[in-house]
Amino acid sequence: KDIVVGVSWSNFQEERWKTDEAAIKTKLASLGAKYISADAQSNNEKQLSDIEGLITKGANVLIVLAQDSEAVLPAISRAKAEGIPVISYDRLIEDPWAFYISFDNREVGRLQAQMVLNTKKSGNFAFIKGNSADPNADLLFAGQMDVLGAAIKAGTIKKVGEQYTDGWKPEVAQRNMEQILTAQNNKVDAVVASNDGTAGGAIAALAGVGLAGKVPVSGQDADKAALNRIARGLQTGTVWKDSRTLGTKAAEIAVQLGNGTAVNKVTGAKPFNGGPRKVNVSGLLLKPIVITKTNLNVILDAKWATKAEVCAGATGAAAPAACK
Amino acid sequence: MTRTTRIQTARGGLSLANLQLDGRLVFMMLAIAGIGVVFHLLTDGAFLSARNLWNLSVQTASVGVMVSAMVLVIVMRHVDLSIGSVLGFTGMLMAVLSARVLPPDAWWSTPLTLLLGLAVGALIGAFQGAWVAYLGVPAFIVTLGGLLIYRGGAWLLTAGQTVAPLSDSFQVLGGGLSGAIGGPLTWLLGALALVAVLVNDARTYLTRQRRGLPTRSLPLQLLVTGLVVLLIVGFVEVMNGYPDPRSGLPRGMPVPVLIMIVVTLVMMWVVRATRFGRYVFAYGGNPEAARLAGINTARLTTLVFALMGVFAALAGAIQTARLNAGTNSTGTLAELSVIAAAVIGGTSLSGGTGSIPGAFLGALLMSSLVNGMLLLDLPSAWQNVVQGGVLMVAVLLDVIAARGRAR
Amino acid sequence: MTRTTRIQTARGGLSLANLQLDGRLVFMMLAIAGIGVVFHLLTDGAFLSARNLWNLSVQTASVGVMVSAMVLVIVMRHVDLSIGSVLGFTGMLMAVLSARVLPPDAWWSTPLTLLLGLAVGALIGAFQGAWVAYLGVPAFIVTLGGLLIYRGGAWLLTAGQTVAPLSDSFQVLGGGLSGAIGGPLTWLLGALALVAVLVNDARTYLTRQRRGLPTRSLPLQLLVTGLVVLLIVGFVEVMNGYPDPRSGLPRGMPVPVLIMIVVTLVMMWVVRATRFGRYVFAYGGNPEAARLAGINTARLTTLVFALMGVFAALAGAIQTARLNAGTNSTGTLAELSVIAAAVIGGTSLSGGTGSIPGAFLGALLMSSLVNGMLLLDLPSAWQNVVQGGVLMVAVLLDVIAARGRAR
Amino acid sequence: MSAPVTPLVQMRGIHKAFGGVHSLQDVSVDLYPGEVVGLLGHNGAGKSTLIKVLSGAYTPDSGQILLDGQEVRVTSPRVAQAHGIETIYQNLALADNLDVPANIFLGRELRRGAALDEDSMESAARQVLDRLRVNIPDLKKPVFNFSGGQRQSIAISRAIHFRARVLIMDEPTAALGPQETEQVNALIQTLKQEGVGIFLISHDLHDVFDLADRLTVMKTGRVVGTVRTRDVTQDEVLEMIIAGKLPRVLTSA
Amino acid sequence: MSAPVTPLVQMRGIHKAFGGVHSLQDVSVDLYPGEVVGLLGHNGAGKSTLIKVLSGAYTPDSGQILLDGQEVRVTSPRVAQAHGIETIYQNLALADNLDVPANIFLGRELRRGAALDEDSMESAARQVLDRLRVNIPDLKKPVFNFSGGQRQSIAISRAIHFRARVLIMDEPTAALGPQETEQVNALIQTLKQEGVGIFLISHDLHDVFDLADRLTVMKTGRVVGTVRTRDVTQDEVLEMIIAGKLPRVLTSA
Ligand SMILES: Nc1ncnc2c1ncn2[C@@H]1O[C@H](COP(=O)(O)OP(=O)(O)OP(=O)(O)O)[C@@H](O)[C@H]1O
Ligand SMILES: Nc1ncnc2c1ncn2[C@@H]1O[C@H](COP(=O)(O)OP(=O)(O)OP(=O)(O)O)[C@@H](O)[C@H]1O
Ligand SMILES: O[C@@H]1[C@@H](O)[C@H](O)OC[C@H]1O
Ligand SMILES: [Mg+2]
Ligand SMILES: [Mg+2]
Repeated sequence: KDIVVGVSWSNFQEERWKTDEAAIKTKLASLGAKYISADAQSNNEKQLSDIEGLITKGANVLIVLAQDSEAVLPAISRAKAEGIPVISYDRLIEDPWAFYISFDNREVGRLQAQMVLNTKKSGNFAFIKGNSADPNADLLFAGQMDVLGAAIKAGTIKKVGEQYTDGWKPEVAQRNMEQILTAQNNKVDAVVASNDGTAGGAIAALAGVGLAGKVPVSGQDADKAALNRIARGLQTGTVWKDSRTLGTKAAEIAVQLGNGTAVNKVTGAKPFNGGPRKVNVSGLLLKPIVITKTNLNVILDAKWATKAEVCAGATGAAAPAACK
Repeated sequence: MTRTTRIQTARGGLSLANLQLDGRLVFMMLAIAGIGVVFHLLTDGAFLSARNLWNLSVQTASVGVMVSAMVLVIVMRHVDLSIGSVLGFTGMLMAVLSARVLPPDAWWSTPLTLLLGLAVGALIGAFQGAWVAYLGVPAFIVTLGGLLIYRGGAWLLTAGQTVAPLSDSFQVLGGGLSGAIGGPLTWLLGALALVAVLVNDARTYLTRQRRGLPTRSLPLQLLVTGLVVLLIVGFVEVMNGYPDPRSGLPRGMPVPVLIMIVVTLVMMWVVRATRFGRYVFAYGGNPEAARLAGINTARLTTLVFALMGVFAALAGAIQTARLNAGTNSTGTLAELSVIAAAVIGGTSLSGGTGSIPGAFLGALLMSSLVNGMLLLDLPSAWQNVVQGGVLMVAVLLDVIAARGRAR
Repeated sequence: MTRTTRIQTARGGLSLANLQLDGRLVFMMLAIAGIGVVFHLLTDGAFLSARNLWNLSVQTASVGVMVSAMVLVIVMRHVDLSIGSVLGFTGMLMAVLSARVLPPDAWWSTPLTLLLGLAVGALIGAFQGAWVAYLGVPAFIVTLGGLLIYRGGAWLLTAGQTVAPLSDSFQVLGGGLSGAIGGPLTWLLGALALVAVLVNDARTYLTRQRRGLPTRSLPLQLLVTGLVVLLIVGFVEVMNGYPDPRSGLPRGMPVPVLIMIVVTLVMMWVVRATRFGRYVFAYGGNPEAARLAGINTARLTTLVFALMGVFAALAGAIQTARLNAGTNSTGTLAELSVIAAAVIGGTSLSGGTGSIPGAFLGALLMSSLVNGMLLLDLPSAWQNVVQGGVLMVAVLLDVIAARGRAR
Repeated sequence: MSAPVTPLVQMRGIHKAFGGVHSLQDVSVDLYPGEVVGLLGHNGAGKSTLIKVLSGAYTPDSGQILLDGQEVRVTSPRVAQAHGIETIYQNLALADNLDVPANIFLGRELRRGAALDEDSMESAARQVLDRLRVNIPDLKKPVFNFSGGQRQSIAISRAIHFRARVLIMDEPTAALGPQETEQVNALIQTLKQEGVGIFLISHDLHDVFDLADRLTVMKTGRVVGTVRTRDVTQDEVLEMIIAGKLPRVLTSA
Repeated sequence: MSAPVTPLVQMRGIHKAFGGVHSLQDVSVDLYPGEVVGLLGHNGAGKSTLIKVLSGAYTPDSGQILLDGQEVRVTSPRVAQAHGIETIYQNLALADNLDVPANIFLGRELRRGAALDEDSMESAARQVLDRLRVNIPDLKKPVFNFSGGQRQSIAISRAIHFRARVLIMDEPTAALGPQETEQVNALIQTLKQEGVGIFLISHDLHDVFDLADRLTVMKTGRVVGTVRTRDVTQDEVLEMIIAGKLPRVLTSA
């Protein structure tokens, strides 16, 4: 039978998702499967309709990037009722019917905290969290706390500001950061930003008081603008979830599932129960990579971004090795 | 400047007017049909499949429920920006009640949950309405305040956590796998509707003829009645054309769709045939005249906002049940869709003009667009562009058609 | 139903009216001052520090620029929902021009970028205005279409990618480290403003007295002029009170704030003293009367929307420069803040009433609230709740005060 | 028509100011059953403001209103209606988006069960309009685009269809044609016979002299004086309106 | 005033219908310089619709308009104004939120440089209102709350302040007091002397007979006939209005 893979995206606002999509599309094409998709534009309700629509259009395997991992469950049960296999992509869906493939978001949070901690062991830390309506924002923050919680309890690290960022919007992150800086009279030693967009906003605020490059800032997604900031020494690092690998793997697994493979028989599948409700699912967890100034070459070698994009404006002695 | 009116006027010529149908409604139905056919062709038949139409009807329900109260709000020259947040807040509240507070198995849990949710919606609405009516604060500000407050409130109820799963009986409200009334009941309701239409049309025709009031000619009347009959039968067929994947039996009408239809019919009657509806329109046409006529306009305003709150809560129940989860983002930006549906359906933001069936069709038009666009597999940025364009063009055509009708 | 008017009336008694000041403006300034003092106490003096006020002024700039055109749009009984998307689209366009297309070092790159951005904004606005004016499609629909289209467009320009960094000269528009005019220039502008106020007040006073028109009593006039002088000096002090961290020298007025002030002053003049402004209000008061008076109302509408587009693009330049990046989400929901600022500032959605300085103060009030709550590091859900509540109460107090003034 | 009967309406010492403009200052008038009192005065004299105080549209700053000798507080148009006071406003106060029967019955719709009885309202509206000899092609159209006189007739029908004890008519025939005006004048005579008390504001001295028993003349918010119609000539009244004082020969009625 | 002079205005065979209602059917009227033509007819006869066609407010469905013998297409009020046609509309057409000078000068503001010259407009407004003897306490208030007569005076001032060749007055004195009406009538006489052509719509037969040279009577959208005022009595005209036909003794002028 023809395999039609329906992908339900939660949104396309962050630039990474286009990369994920390209990877999935390419792989599916090479495997002779058809790709159809829908974009929920950050809206739970729309995601339900989207999945209904994808099924209507003939999808016989689903890849779901959940906007809300709980609120998407009714769609999963519908798929299950019709015998359509589901892959929960990037964000965990706690239903054994769904195969989980991801970079662990809590782990991403841990890495973000760690990269900052590597440069600043103590002092005033500001937290620029994600969108309050996006459960990932809380997962990331939880991961960050896994690493920093003890030091915060002990008092070596002081939390000076913790703000959600409406819609993950950089301009909001910028304003929030400005106010934290004002309230602390610039005494902010590190910024844990939850993705590259918000990191950009925070760095713009730091730049306004001449602190850009002097205060460590984390991120994730390896957006091109962020990689360039890393090269220019403005951002400490980013958590790179090579979404091409993720996408490619997801496409492969989709075809396997579509051909009738059971979720626990998928190549490389491991049981996973690390979700909040401890549901047992089969899954495949990929390792996110921390990119900092020192290993920018990894990005270039992987052809994730071009040297021109990463290194623009990064010249002189301070320029990272990868740019020389 | 062009005013559309609720009241049909011209009688000569072989035109819509001659059919004594509301030209706008007919136009909108044609527009929706047109969109449907285009999508149908573009999607190789997926759009007009029973399955998709069934889904489309559920997707329309939440906006469809709210829009009829929004028409009243806008006719009264106000606006309610808070409904998305009220939907989210009451939805979250009901989720908490259903999943955490009340016993999931007791038969009274779901009715009580719903009742409390609707009551809170009514209170919020009445409170906002009272600010507008008695304190004289513009509705835009009051409900913008409400938008912020109840969105914050939805988050605070559970510190942002999603609440799931809900009790089985509550989920019925959402039209999921067990949320439809089944084939036989759907047929029964359809048959009842048929009888009602036939009896009513016949009675109206005969009374008007007896009293010497103008009527449609007999063949025309038969044509119109026939079309309505066809619509009902078609609707029932669609609802029963989508089988439950587990049993293979027809699902029948989904509960939220039933709710939407009941709400719409009741509200149509309220607007056409009750003092309340009359006063809402009188106020919209000339607030001062309504006051001078002895109407208690402040109470009227409060009531209308309370009704809006109730319907927002009802939509909250539907959405929450459909998601089988209370999330703090549920209903975000719903106000925009609802206001847009009302305006597309011929409600004028300057007050005094509006139609419940028009608004219902407006909601259907919007959700058809979104639904169909999805089936087309356009990138979402292009979907936005196309959706914006189609919206503008559809209303433009309507404006042009209305101008033609006025001639 | 209470109409506020642009024209001051009463003259007796020892009241605001006696000062011949606009009561609403005075009230709003008091409200902002009150909010300021409360936050000042709650934040141990951080709120009213030069540094925070400097930041606050930059944070207000983008809404502050757009709101004056929105006042005109709303006075004309329309609304523009597309501005957030137009801001995003033009901002992204300018980012692409600045970062990728034009040579970053050529002196003409930034002026050309800005010019193209503003021109595109004007075109989009004029196009939407023409749909409203010549085709008769409600502005709500046209600009809702625009909201969808240009948000999609912003994404499509770079397939969703963030464009950064921008050229140094473009960044000046954003008020960052190098985006302020410095201490001396700020003093110069302040001094010019002082001279202008003194000369103007004196001249008006003398002419009116000569012509036998009613004037303020001399001490009162001195008091009013004195207050304005104080305001200007205080403003300059604040702008120069926040040093550049590199040099320790005063930063002076940020460029976006300068833009906002110029826009606001020009628009105040346009509304008060030009035919264009007069016609906008006449149309808002009675569209038919404006047409019958021989005003080309369709062209007027188109112009006003074009102006709105230009200012949205200007805000797009400011936001993009400030962030030093073009992102596809820039400006999302800006329409809501801008409309809210206008309405808080006394612009009535039913048309015919509005004030540019009022709207400016509305924008300031909103951004002060957000700014202060962030200093307190309130959780964002509580921020929403407090913001909603303060909004409602502030406008309520204003409504009550206005009722008192009407007595 | 004097001493023994209690006046239907007594307004005493009414003051009303709008933001500095004193529209009414110490105005007192009264009205007996079956009497027509003409209210005269230059434009802006305060006639409409005065009757809006009586009809509940405005609350006075000070002063008293007595109906049948009892003080009442007419806080809203509802209250006035409940006391049998019906008003034809100068600006008509029609809901432009509604049709003719809806306007005539606004606030007092006929019903069958819970539902509006449109048909009965339509035929009742037709009747009262016929009585005024007004030509309205289609009652079921919104009144927005009707001609000035047609709109005025609808406002008149509104007020006369319901049994009023006090009828306030603010320039009711200003926009009416000669024949239509005749009808309204005849109607006033009939209502008067039936014991209704009528305040009639009009600039047409000729008509007022035909209809009114007494005349109250106002100038810039004050009452110049009240006279019995049969005691004065049109020229004397004109002088009162213009000069703002009682001609020497007259005393207030 | 007949053959050799070209008429200022000729309207020929004008038709206008609104969604089925035929407001004007084959209406023809003309107007000579220095002439006052009275337009009479029952309420809803089509008088206002006719003059709105001439003033550019409505476009006719068919028919011709000639000014000075030349056909013109009066597609908008702008065009009418450019041809020297000024109109006082029955519903006044004021911008309620603007003050008195702003309304009087709307569309033709006085300026100093690019800026409005408020002071000059205010004193000019004061002058023209004084000419009408109207009492308006504060010119700088929005006209929203002004009395009916005050508002009408403002509308009249609007039209007469600018040099008109053709003046259209749709019931200009309906809301005016006796003295104010006198002033307007005097004004009409003056303008007539100056050669202005005037269409005067009024229900006051008395005034119309004093002022008009010719009378055109309309009924349900058609012209009943046009007569010279000096050839007829008021009763004959009344019969034309009511019965809708020319009295046997008369022929059209
Ligand atoms: N709501 C209001 N606000 C402010 N001023 C008002 C208001 N109502 C009336 N006025 C003023 O009060 C005065 C009296 O107005 P009113 O309408 O009572 O006059 P009137 O005698 O009815 O005149 P007319 O014969 O022209 O109808 C006028 O100067 C008018 O401008
Ligand atoms: N815009 C419109 N839409 C629909 N019908 C209209 C419109 N304007 C006028 N009419 C109708 O046309 C007819 C003529 O109206 P018009 O206003 O010309 O009468 P008129 O002679 O001026 O009457 P009046 O003496 O009452 O002012 C009326 O029946 C009216 O209802
Ligand atoms: O990668 C991030 C994703 O995990 C989060 O959910 O949304 C924002 C993205 O930056
Ligand atoms: Mg009056
Ligand atoms: Mg007329």
